[in-house]
Parts: sequence; C-alpha cells; structure tokens
Amino acid sequence: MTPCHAGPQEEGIRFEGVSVERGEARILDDVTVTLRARRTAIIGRNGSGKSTFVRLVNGLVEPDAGSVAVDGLDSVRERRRLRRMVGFLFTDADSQIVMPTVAEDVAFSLRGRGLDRAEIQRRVTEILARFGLAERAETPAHELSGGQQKLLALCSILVAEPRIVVADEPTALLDAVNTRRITGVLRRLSQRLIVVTHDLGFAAGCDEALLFHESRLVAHGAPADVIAQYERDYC
Amino acid sequence: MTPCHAGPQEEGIRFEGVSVERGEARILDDVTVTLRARRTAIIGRNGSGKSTFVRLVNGLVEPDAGSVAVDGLDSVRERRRLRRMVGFLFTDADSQIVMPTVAEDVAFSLRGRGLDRAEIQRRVTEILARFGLAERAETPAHELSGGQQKLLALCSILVAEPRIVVADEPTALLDAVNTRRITGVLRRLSQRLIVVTHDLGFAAGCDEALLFHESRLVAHGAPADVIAQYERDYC
Amino acid sequence: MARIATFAALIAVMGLVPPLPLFGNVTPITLQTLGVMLAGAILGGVPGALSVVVFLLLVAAGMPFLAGGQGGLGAFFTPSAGFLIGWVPSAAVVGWLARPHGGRPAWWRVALGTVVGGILVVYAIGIPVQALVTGIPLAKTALLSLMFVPGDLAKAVVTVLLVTALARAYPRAFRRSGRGAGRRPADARPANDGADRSVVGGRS
Amino acid sequence: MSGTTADGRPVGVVSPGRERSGGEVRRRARGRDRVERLFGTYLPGHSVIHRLPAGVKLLALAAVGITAAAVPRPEVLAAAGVVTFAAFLLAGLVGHLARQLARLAWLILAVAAGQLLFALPVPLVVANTARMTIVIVLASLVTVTTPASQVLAALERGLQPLRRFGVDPPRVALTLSLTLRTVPVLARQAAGIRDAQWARSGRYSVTAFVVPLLVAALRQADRLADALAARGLDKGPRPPR
Ligand SMILES: Nc1ncnc2c1ncn2[C@@H]1O[C@H](COP(=O)(O)OP(=O)(O)OP(=O)(O)O)[C@@H](O)[C@H]1O
Ligand SMILES: Nc1ncnc2c1ncn2[C@@H]1O[C@H](COP(=O)(O)OP(=O)(O)OP(=O)(O)O)[C@@H](O)[C@H]1O
Ligand SMILES: O=C(O)CCCC[C@@H]1SC[C@@H]2NC(=O)N[C@@H]21
Ligand SMILES: [Mg+2]
Ligand SMILES: [Mg+2]
Repeated sequence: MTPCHAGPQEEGIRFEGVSVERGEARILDDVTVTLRARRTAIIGRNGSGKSTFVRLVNGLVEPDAGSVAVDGLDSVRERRRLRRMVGFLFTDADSQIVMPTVAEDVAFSLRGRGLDRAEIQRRVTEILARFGLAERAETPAHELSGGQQKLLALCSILVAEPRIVVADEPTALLDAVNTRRITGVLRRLSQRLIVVTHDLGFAAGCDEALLFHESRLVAHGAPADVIAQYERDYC
Repeated sequence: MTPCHAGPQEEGIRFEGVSVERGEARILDDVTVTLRARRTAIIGRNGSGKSTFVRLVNGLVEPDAGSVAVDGLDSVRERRRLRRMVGFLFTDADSQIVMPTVAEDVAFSLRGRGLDRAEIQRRVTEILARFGLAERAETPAHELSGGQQKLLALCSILVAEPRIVVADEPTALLDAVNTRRITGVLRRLSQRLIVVTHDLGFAAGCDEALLFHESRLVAHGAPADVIAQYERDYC
Repeated sequence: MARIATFAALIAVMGLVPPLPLFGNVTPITLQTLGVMLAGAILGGVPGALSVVVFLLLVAAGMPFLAGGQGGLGAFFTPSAGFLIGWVPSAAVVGWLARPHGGRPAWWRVALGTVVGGILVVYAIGIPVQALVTGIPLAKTALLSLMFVPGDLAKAVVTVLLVTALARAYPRAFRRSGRGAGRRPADARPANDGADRSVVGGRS
Repeated sequence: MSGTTADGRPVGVVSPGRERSGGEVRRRARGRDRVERLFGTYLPGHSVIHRLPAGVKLLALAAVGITAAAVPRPEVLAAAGVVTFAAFLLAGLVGHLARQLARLAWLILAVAAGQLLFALPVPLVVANTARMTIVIVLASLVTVTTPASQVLAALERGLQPLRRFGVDPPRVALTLSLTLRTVPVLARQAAGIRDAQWARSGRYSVTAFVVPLLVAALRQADRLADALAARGLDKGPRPPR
C-alpha cells in the first residue's frame, strides 16, 4: 500500500513485514501497517504482542525481519534521533523513575542537550506546576502515590518535548479519578499518541485502533469496529 | 454497635477504633466497623488507605490504636492462627509467588501442617488441575503469563483452605478475558471474600461495600449506595 | 530473610553484566563486587555476609550466576576462588564499618567500609589463594592484582554515591526496624525521615 | 518447612531431566534451555555417575582436591587425571570434557604462561596447571551429573551438624529457593529500568541504573516478606535493640 520509495519526508509510522523473535517463539509475526492517525489505540489479550509492537517505535525492540520507519527515519539506523522524538510511558512507573527526587527525575530527561542549569530548572518547574506537582519537587519520587508517580512519569517525558508519545497501559492500578486525569492529559496532548490499553472506553475515544492476537495484527480501523471485533471474536 | 464483651465465638471481622500511623502521617484514622457479609468490596481513591485496611485483617499491619478481631481472634495476639485462616491475594503476583516453580509454590502453602509428601502432592495436583495449570506444574513461575500468575497465586491460597480470602486489586493489568476469569473464580468462592477494587462493576456485585477517603471510612452499606456516594462526592 | 534472598539475587543479576577479562590475569573484573559492597552497606554486616553465602551456595549448586555465566563447583577451584570466598567477610566488614549502629550510614563510613572491607579484605584472601592455585609467587600475584585497584576504587566511590542517593530516594531502606516491628507507644517511635533534622532518635 | 517439593524432590529447582512424550520434548526443548541457563547446568543422564548420591560425589571431589593439593607428586596427579578421565567415560560425557577443556584453554594457558614468565621450573608449572585443571573439570562433572536440587539437598544435610551453632538448614534451603525465585524477577526489573533509562536519556549511567534497581530490590524484599508472612511463615525473631 505504502510506496516503497518513500522519502524521509514521509509522515507516519510505517511497519513493513515486521517480525520479532525470542528464542523459538515469534512474538510478533509479519506485521505491515502504517499509523497516520493522531491517536492510535492498541488492544488485544495479555501476551498478544502489544508491548512488543510499541517498543519497536523507538527502537527499544529491533525487528528480526522487516523494518520500522517513523516519519521516514529507520528505527534501527536512526535509533538515537528517534529516541529523542518519542516519549515512552512505561506501565511500571517504578522502573521509569530513575532519579531520587521528583525534580531531579524530570531534569534527567534534559541531560545532554546543552541547556544551562537555569534553563533546565525553569522548564522543570514549569512542567511540574502544570501537573500539580510543584509542591512535591523535593519529595523522594518513590514515595509518591501511584497516581502521582504516573503524572511524574508523564512530566519527565513531556519536558523533553517529544513529537510522539507512546503509553503502555497508562492507567493500570489507578483509581477512577486518577484514571480520568491521566486519560484527560493524554487526550489533550498536542503530540501524536500511541496507547496500549485494556480500557476499551479509552480506546473508543482514539482516532484509530489496532487489534493484536497471538502475535499477529488482526484488525486495523475505526476504534468502534475494531473493539466490536475484539469483543465478538476474542473475548 | 457491636457488644464489647463479645466472646471468641463471635462471627465477623470487627475493627474497633483502629488507627495506623507511619511516621507523622495517620494512614488510617479511627476506623470502627464490623464486616459480616459474605462478599465485601473496598473502594476509594489511590492512597485512601484501602490496602492498609485489608492488611489489618491478617496482621500484616498492626494497629497503632484500637484493635482488630476476626471471628473473635485478636489480629495481633492470635496472628499465627489468623494467617492460616486468611488467604491473601496481593496486587502484584510477582511478589506473591515465593518459590521457583509452580508446584513448589503451591506446596509451600502446605508447609508445617504435618501432612506427608503424598498428601501434599495430591492436594497440589488437584488444585492445579482445577485451575487448568496441571500441565505447568514444573514450569518456573516467571515463565507464566500475567493471567496464569494470578491463577497460580489463587491456587496457592486456596490449597491452604482459608476461611477468608482477601484480594487487593486482583484484576489490575489483566485483559478482559483474564479479568472475567479471575472475577468469576472470586465470585464463586465458598469462602468469605474481601476485595479491594477500582472496578466498580465488580464492587456492585458484592454484598456490602466500604468507601475510604483520606484515611477514613466514610461509607458502609449496600454497594449501590456506596458506589453512588463515591461517584457523587469523591470523583 | 527476604532481604538476604533479594540481595543474593541482586548479586546474581549483576553477574549478567558481561565481565571484563583482562589479558594477563586469570581473574575477571566484575560488577558483582559492587553488589557485595552494597549488600554490606545496605543490609549491614551479618545479613550482608549471609546474602553472599546464599549466593555462593547457589553457585556451588550449579547456578550460572558468576560473571560470564560461570557456575558450579568448579568455580571454587579456579584461581579466583579466594576472591569468591573473600566476598563473605568482605560484606561483613563493609557492614560493620559502614553502619556500626544500624541506621543510615555517614558517607565517610561507607567509604571506609568499602575500601577496607570491599577491597582490602577481598584481596587479603583472594591474592594468596590465587598464588597458591597458580603457583605464581605471592608478591607477583599481588602485583598482577593491582590492575583491579582502579576498578574497585571506582566501585567504592559508586557505592558511596549509591548509598547516599538511596537514602534520599528510598529512606525506608535504612529504617532501623522494618515495618510491623511491633507495637510501640506513639511517643517512643524511632526517628522517621522527617525527623532527620531534629535531634530525636539518637542517630550517630 | 520441610524443604521438599510436592513430589518429594528436594527444594529448589526444576528438574530439567523429566521425561515427556516425544513431541512434547521437542516443543519444550527450547524453553528448557532457557530454564537451564537460569537454573543450573545439569545435563540429564542415567549413568552410574548420574545415579551416585550427590553426597558421595561431593566427598569424592573433596578427596581428590585435597589429595592433589597436599601431595603434589607427578604420580599422584597422573592417577587423579586417570580417575577423572575414567569418571567422564563412565558418565558418557567425554564430549563435555572436551568442550570444558576448550573453554578452560585460555585460563590454562594464562596460568601456565604466567608461571613461566616468573621463571618457575617447567615440571612444577606442568604439575600446578594439571592440578588446577583436574580439579576444575572434576568439579564440573559433579555439577553436570547432579541436578541442582540434589546438590542443594546434600548441602542441607551437610549443614545439619551446624545446627549446634544456630544454623537452621531448612531455613537456609528456603532462602536459597527464595533467591532462585527472585533472580528472574529482578532480572526483568533490571531490563525494564535499562530500557526506561535509555528511552529517556539515550545513555547508560551506573548510578541512574543501580539506584532504581536497588529501590526495586528493596521493595521486592518488603513485598516478599509480606507474602511469606501472609502465607504463614513468621519472620524470625528480631535482634533486640
Ligand atoms: N524478552 C522476551 N523473551 C521471551 N519472550 C518474550 C520476551 N518479551 C516478550 N515475550 C513474550 O512475547 C509475548 C508477547 O509479549 P508482549 O509483552 O508484547 O504482550 P502484551 O500484548 O503487551 O501483553 P500484556 O497485555 O500482558 O502486557 C508474550 O508471550 C511474552 O511472554
Ligand atoms: N510503610 C509506609 N510508610 C509510609 N507511608 C505509607 C506506608 N504504607 C502506606 N503509606 C501511605 O499511606 C497511604 C495509604 O496507603 P494505602 O496503600 O493503604 O492506599 P490504597 O488505598 O491502597 O491506595 P491504592 O489504591 O493506590 O492502592 C498512602 O498515602 C501511602 O503513601
Ligand atoms: O567470577 C569469579 O570467578 C570470581 C571473580 C572475582 C573477581 C575479583 S574480586 C576483587 C577483584 N575485583 C574485580 O573486579 N575482580 C576481582
Ligand atoms: Mg504489555
Ligand atoms: Mg492499595
């Protein structure tokens, strides 16, 4: 479908015959798809390959066959540039937080950009204020509540001004209020969003949806249709 | 409400003026309630004290003020007996599973009961078969999928034949199918069940519900009413 | 017991990081010594040493937990066997020197502990054993082992940084007693993190 | 705390040698490799050596090791060498011996070269190197012919006399099992942290990696302690303060 001679200006995230293997197992099998919508939801059962799929986007997982290109950038060869373009929200906030305190953790994302301290400090303060964490700047990050940790992880990603945000089950373990808060933030993002979720309501609010089953992409289209297929065939 | 001179025959889980402190903070504040229903749901926002509350039931958390008695047994003094009566399903199966392989983990629950090997073996096999894990008996626990790990955790609890099952967010991170499976098992349990959940649909199916907010018990009654109050006042 | 098991596992996980075999010496440079220092500094002397014992028992039982996926009884007959054995008293000495009274350690104590316990004690046992196994004279073996010093000093520095960072990131790590330590009257609770600035708690 | 599994095998580890039906074996073979890599280096078999009790093998190994060290004479070493080779033959693992020697080659060469460099007499160099090699490969024979669970059980029995000094063998065995369970959990967390760190900064720094790993480990320890307590295993007595 997509022209093979697409130049680097090409928009969209293009997967071409992508397979990923671990040991004998194919954990992703011959996926070809191009994501162009602003908000894409990825749904499917546990172990169907959703996390593997989204990790291809910033080169955390490399394809064993096929190729992934994000706006024309190859995910393997241009891994470093891609990494800066993509903000990745992991399921487990615990492992995402890498520095002792809230402010330090956000500042960590700005390392190695040649920004001076005052500028880093300014951006950190600004984003923490935007997410209601300004008061917690000096708190040990691991003492935040679950919802606050997720917000912190989001701050740490957005402060780096990525072009694409990938979120892997962003609302797991959150209460109704925090869930609404995080999904609200994600929905309002100006960036392109790819979100893996078991929350079909949230998936329904996206612009397109992908359904994975047993390592294969089995549906791609309007969320309502894809969700209906999931509920009909795989639940 | 509950008579203070209740004897050890008394049925129900009685919390009398229970407070729990951590550092300067009161993470549970003067809770008095008696649970008598077969299935009790605990709801409330992140950090409201739900996990702390259910951990009092088997003495994992000790009250700094007040007392907890389960069917007349004091949760601190009779902690050892209590822990045999209460099966506790933690949110995170990773930390619930303590032995390297599936069968060993289930067998661990039967330690120190004076059962001989053949009997332990028989019970382990039986329960694994009941939950469809018979084939995985020798599998290292970390190779199970998320849903299977939850099932294993349940096996390991039920094999000890507890009188009460406590489950702290049992379906977090599970897909729709696994969620249904686990909630189905929990619903059908013959034991008394106390379940902490953000899944209000599941809470609605219980016999009573408790609502926590900022370390206090703020409602106790029929699930429909308590959920309505939660959604009205705290969401 | 849970902490002992977890730190033993941590030492094993640090063995997954590929080792640096240095040409001319038969003992690899490995991140696992960092794990040993951390076990001592964070768990304290006795539990730290016990976690190393647990780790070594599993190695002896055949687990491939040593640097480069080595393991089994053979590991205790190689020239580096003495270093392995030395890790046990090493963790103990690190713990005793770094945290003689439990509680959160001062940075200079951690530094002292890692240099004396984490480096000197290990060498004191490892080098003679290596000399014995290889038949190379003690003095020459010691000379050869000098090449570990930069790496081990770096690990000592990292341990100090890590322990300080950990105290900020997860103050619970150094609580004197774990959670559920029993009922205490409210006014006799040990100093918590918030009380660091006060004189309450009698921390050294 | 009996220290045994449901089917009576001693604590610990998977028994990778369990037979399965043909197709099953092949299908699982790969998974089994993974298990073995994580859980030990046992090579299943039915030889005399395989069937010898673990304790006997361990004692024999110690005997050879001590003799070779205490009486470093050429004829003793030659005898030890012959015994070792015979044991490999009996176990049907000569191929493994060859692989093992190939793997040890650099170590053997380095040790020999080191000694020659320091101008030790050649016969002494040969004796030293031979002694080391023999003991290492013999020890590896014990390891590959004995399931880790048996080694652990033998250890537990061997610890019995230490009861007097306050060692609690079943507790030791339990701790070993807990560790085996925790290794893959921490390994996965470590991988997650490394991924997250790379995704955020594009570089790896030791502190930014180990601090979260330590936090994860300590939390894991706390949760493990809770799980043990909830499942009826009380924490040991706390040292008085
Ligand atoms: N590094 C790995 N080694 C071996 N198997 C792996 C590895 N990573 C993933 N897998 C396997 O690949 C399959 C797909 O994994 P993936 O994490 O993509 O699933 P998922 O759809 O995100 O599931 P969930 O909803 O549970 O998060 C699973 O069966 C998993 O066990
Ligand atoms: N050991 C502890 N030390 C300090 N604070 C603690 C400790 N345990 C819990 N807390 C705090 O107590 C409060 C209540 O925690 P609890 O785990 O009971 O909440 P919860 O209702 O289960 O929340 P969630 O829905 O996020 O699981 C939280 O603010 C938490 O940070
Ligand atoms: O893996 C082994 O077989 C043992 C390794 C011993 C390594 C020693 S410990 C002190 C010194 N510092 C290092 O980094 N390596 C050596
Ligand atoms: Mg996933
Ligand atoms: Mg909770």
